[in-house]
Amino acid sequence: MPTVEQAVALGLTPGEYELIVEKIGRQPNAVELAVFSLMWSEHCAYKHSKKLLRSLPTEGPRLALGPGENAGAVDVGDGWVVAFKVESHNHPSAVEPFQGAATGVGGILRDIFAIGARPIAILDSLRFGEPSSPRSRYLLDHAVGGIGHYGNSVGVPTIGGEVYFEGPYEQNCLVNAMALGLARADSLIRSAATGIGNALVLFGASTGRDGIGGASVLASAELGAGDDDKRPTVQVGDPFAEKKLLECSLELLERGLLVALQDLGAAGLSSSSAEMASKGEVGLDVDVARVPLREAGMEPWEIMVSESQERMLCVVEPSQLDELLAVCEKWEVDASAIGAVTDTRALRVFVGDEIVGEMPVPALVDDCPLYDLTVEPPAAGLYPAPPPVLVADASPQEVLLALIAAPNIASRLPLFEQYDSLVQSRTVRRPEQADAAVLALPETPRGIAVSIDGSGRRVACDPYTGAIEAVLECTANLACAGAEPLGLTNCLNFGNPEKPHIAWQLTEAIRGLGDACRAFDVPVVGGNVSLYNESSDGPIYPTPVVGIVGELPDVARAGRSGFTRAGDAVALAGPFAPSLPGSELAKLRGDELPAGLAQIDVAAVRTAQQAIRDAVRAGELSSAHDVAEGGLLVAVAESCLGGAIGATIEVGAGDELMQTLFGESLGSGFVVSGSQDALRRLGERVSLDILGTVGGESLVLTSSELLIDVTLDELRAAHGALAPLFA
Amino acid sequence: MRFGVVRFPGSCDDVDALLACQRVPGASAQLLWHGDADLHGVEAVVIPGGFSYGDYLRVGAIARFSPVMESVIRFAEAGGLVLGICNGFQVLCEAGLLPGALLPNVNRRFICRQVNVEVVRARMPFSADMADGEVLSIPVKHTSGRYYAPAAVLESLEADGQIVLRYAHDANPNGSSNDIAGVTNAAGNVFGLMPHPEHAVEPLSGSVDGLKIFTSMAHAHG
Amino acid sequence: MTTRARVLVRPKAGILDPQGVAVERALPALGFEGVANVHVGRLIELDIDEPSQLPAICEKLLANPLIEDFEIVSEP
Amino acid sequence: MTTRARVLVRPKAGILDPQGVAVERALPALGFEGVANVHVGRLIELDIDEPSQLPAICEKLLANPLIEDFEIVSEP
Ligand SMILES: Nc1ncnc2c1ncn2[C@@H]1O[C@H](COP(=O)(O)OP(=O)(O)O)[C@@H](O)[C@H]1O
Ligand SMILES: [Mg+2]
Repeated sequence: MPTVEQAVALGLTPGEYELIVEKIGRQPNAVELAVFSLMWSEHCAYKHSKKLLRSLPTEGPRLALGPGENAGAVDVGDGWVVAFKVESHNHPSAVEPFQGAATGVGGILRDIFAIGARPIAILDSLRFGEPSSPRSRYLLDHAVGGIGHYGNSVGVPTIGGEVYFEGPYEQNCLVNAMALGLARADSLIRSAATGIGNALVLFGASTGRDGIGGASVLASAELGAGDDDKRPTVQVGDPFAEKKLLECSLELLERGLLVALQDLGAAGLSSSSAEMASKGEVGLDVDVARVPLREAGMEPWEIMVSESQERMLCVVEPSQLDELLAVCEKWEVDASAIGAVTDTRALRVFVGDEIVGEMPVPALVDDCPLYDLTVEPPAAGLYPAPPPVLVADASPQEVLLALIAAPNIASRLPLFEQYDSLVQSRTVRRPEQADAAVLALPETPRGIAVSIDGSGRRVACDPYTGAIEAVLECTANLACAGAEPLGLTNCLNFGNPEKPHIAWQLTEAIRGLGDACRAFDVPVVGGNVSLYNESSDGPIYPTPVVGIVGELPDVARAGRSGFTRAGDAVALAGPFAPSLPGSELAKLRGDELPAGLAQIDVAAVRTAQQAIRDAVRAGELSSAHDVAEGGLLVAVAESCLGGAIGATIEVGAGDELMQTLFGESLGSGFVVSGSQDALRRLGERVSLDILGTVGGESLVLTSSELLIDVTLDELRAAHGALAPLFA
Repeated sequence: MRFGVVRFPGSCDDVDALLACQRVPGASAQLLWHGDADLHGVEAVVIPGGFSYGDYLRVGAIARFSPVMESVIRFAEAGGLVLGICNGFQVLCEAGLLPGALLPNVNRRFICRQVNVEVVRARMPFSADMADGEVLSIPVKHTSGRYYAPAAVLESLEADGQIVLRYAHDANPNGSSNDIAGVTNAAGNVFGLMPHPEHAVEPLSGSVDGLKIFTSMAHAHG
Repeated sequence: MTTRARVLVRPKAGILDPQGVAVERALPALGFEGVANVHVGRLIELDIDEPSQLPAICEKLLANPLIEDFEIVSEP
Repeated sequence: MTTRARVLVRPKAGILDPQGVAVERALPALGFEGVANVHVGRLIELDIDEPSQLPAICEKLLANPLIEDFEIVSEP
């Protein structure tokens, strides 16, 4: 029998161990303890976040599938739903960035097709230390390579994403991946195992020792010295196997052969079988002797917790088993019946006829204790001021060029060119064409738009307002494309929640997220939590990443972020109240993070975004681009670069000049261009200042005197600052 | 015109190619399963893009041995029109239906980019609807697209007019010899190219230049 | 003095080798039976002034020690 | 009887090998000087019942003779 000490080494507390003994009425054996330790890990049980997550709104008129299944989904009309979810693969990526990021993509794709949706898009959300650090460059290069390798090979376009570079991610990078899928509403499949006597079939890759201990060790422990001994657990992805698995799963579904379907993710067979049994309120018998193995001599507990990739589990009626196996054979996917649905409400593990573990399913899935957090706002700043890279008295032109070249603002083209954004022939707006990616839907003029956003530094300044800003920036991106938000997914990347200051960040951020969602009537359809993102240097910036899917009535009118027509008027629209503290310029100057951001009138922002969206949908605007990092002038410069055309603008003089030009308030300001008449009509619905005119080969700014005159070529050169990282 | 689009395990742009073929007026298109040697009477074969067999070992190396390829080889030898796009181009080179080979891009990375390609030789079966010197905007997306052939082969390709498409000035994304983007066999009935014409057939995508390759095939077939 | 050296990099035992699996699956279709345990790795050949540096180069650059083993072989 | 065999596949001389170039370029930054003529190829290891088939397997599948040379080495 394993000891309490071993249970603790597996990540359980002594109290949790006692509770397990109580629940099963005896001491757990090795198989049972391995399974419990994973099912009761932070990763599977959400024991430090579940209570908080319950405060998020999960109802909405267009909701098709809420949190709880492998992915959530929204109704996009004509009987179609779009499923989506974002998930973290931070710690595996810190250990082995190429495979970590690749398997992160593989995992989120399986969540999508596990509910019967065909994956149609991937987005990535990345955080690294400053690119001046060789380690950050290595992580960036390999994570991007891994995402591209997997997504490109499986034939799902990667249509968007985001990347930020900040010191606090130096030792703990973030790699979050989001996927979208398309399905007929009536053909979604659930993961609930039902039908006593039905067969349980494992199909896909064989099982090896990959990721053994991964879920409890890699996903829930702080990284630090001695990481090397965690390394043999690295999982390697095989996108070719995933592609076959995907096509095979969808064909099984189409032929009506599946009673239930579930992917194998963290904690492998343990969590997938326990979840299926729990949802169906049944028991499951699993014979590990029938699991195809890649390595000799694997122990039963190893088979139960292996995180080998590219595997699925399904329930099938015995009479249909042969047909199911034939479809798997056609796709060259190995499949084997490994067990059966029972009425025992227990997960029973067998080796042949011998029973080697028996655990009540409710104990595994529902009985892990949920903890209240001890919350305390920090008395002083948690994060050091960033190192200054720009002198305080730099001229507006110097500031503009420095910002345009700053790692957080420079063009992401060297990243997204490594991703296939076109496969599947739905892409209407690719990266850098619009603020949100836009996909056409089948057999209709309608389409969807999607964006993923979240600035950890802003959240570090003010977790409540920063989280609201993440939502607003995302909805602003959708508005610029002409899309109305339908549903939201999120990934909460935070430090150790057992520390009161981190607990405060988490609590405040979730409160902000919930308030923003309610203000926008957008339900949270699902998400993911990644805690303990800390290193010896301290915690990461608190980083809630928000992904929103919206709809457009007419994809042919999807918005563009770049100016398109010489002679158009340029305006700033929206209740934009820029401020410098916490801005990208403040970072370049090396300013301390402020304790708090300016409050936002969310209702006013929503009204403004609706006006922008309506104007885009009506075809009134030539371009629309939200004012984000770097402020107004950076947004104007981005619109120039996006359309390869200059602009001449004028702003009022005054003491506040730098704040006007470079101050930030995410999601509330928009740089729009169009005819004078169109902008006047927009001005009737939202506050709007005409700034100048589109045209020429330069960006020219005057404010009583000539302040800026830079050519497009100069801007383009500065904006290309990330290219050398991928030379 | 009845197009057949081959589907290997790991094909990704098969449905895209199918949809592109179906845009050709009067044409129909169907998928051809790799394990089925029967071409089901199609009048032209498209080997689509993707990562057949994961592109493991060497791009296109494993796919060329599938049952359907045996039939495609016979079909090509009998004069049938065969178009290979990206991974399909790689497969046709490996199968010996086209000269040369495709090597890893000079920058070793996957590149997804809209590029300009110049029509070097119009009025061929795959360029019937184009004019010499015309510039087409078509995306590339690949990791191994650097066309290579020994110097003597390159010379004869140039001399015999087998080079149909070249990357426009400064647009060579991968280091291909002589900026070659697409070549035919000596008989002119087998054509391989790295750019993806099936991703330039819909106005919403920004370009419809790629459709000309599919309509050319239909016209050449008569 | 320069030495020509050869480094073999192979997937670590137990680590998934998708390429090896794909090759093994393909061979019967080509009419070759009786081939098993196929593994695909990398071969690196180079000229080096100080061969004593080679193990360090392998660990830092040529192989990924998390998922790969390397072997340095001297030229015949 | 099964034989373990090793096949080395290398890019043909004269054809640009970007991987080799990349390795060569990366080394000085890691503090390793004096490395040149780096080439990256493939290593294939397999168990084979009839080793006499190996040359044919190499020519048909494991190497592309237009761009690659192969070498069959017996196990030590
Ligand atoms: N990591 C990434 N992967 C893929 N696309 C990215 C990534 N980062 C940024 N992009 C794309 O680059 C464009 C500009 O990114 P960004 O400046 O972050 O936009 P925004 O500020 O509007 O969110 C967008 O189209 C975005 O989807
Ligand atoms: Mg934006």
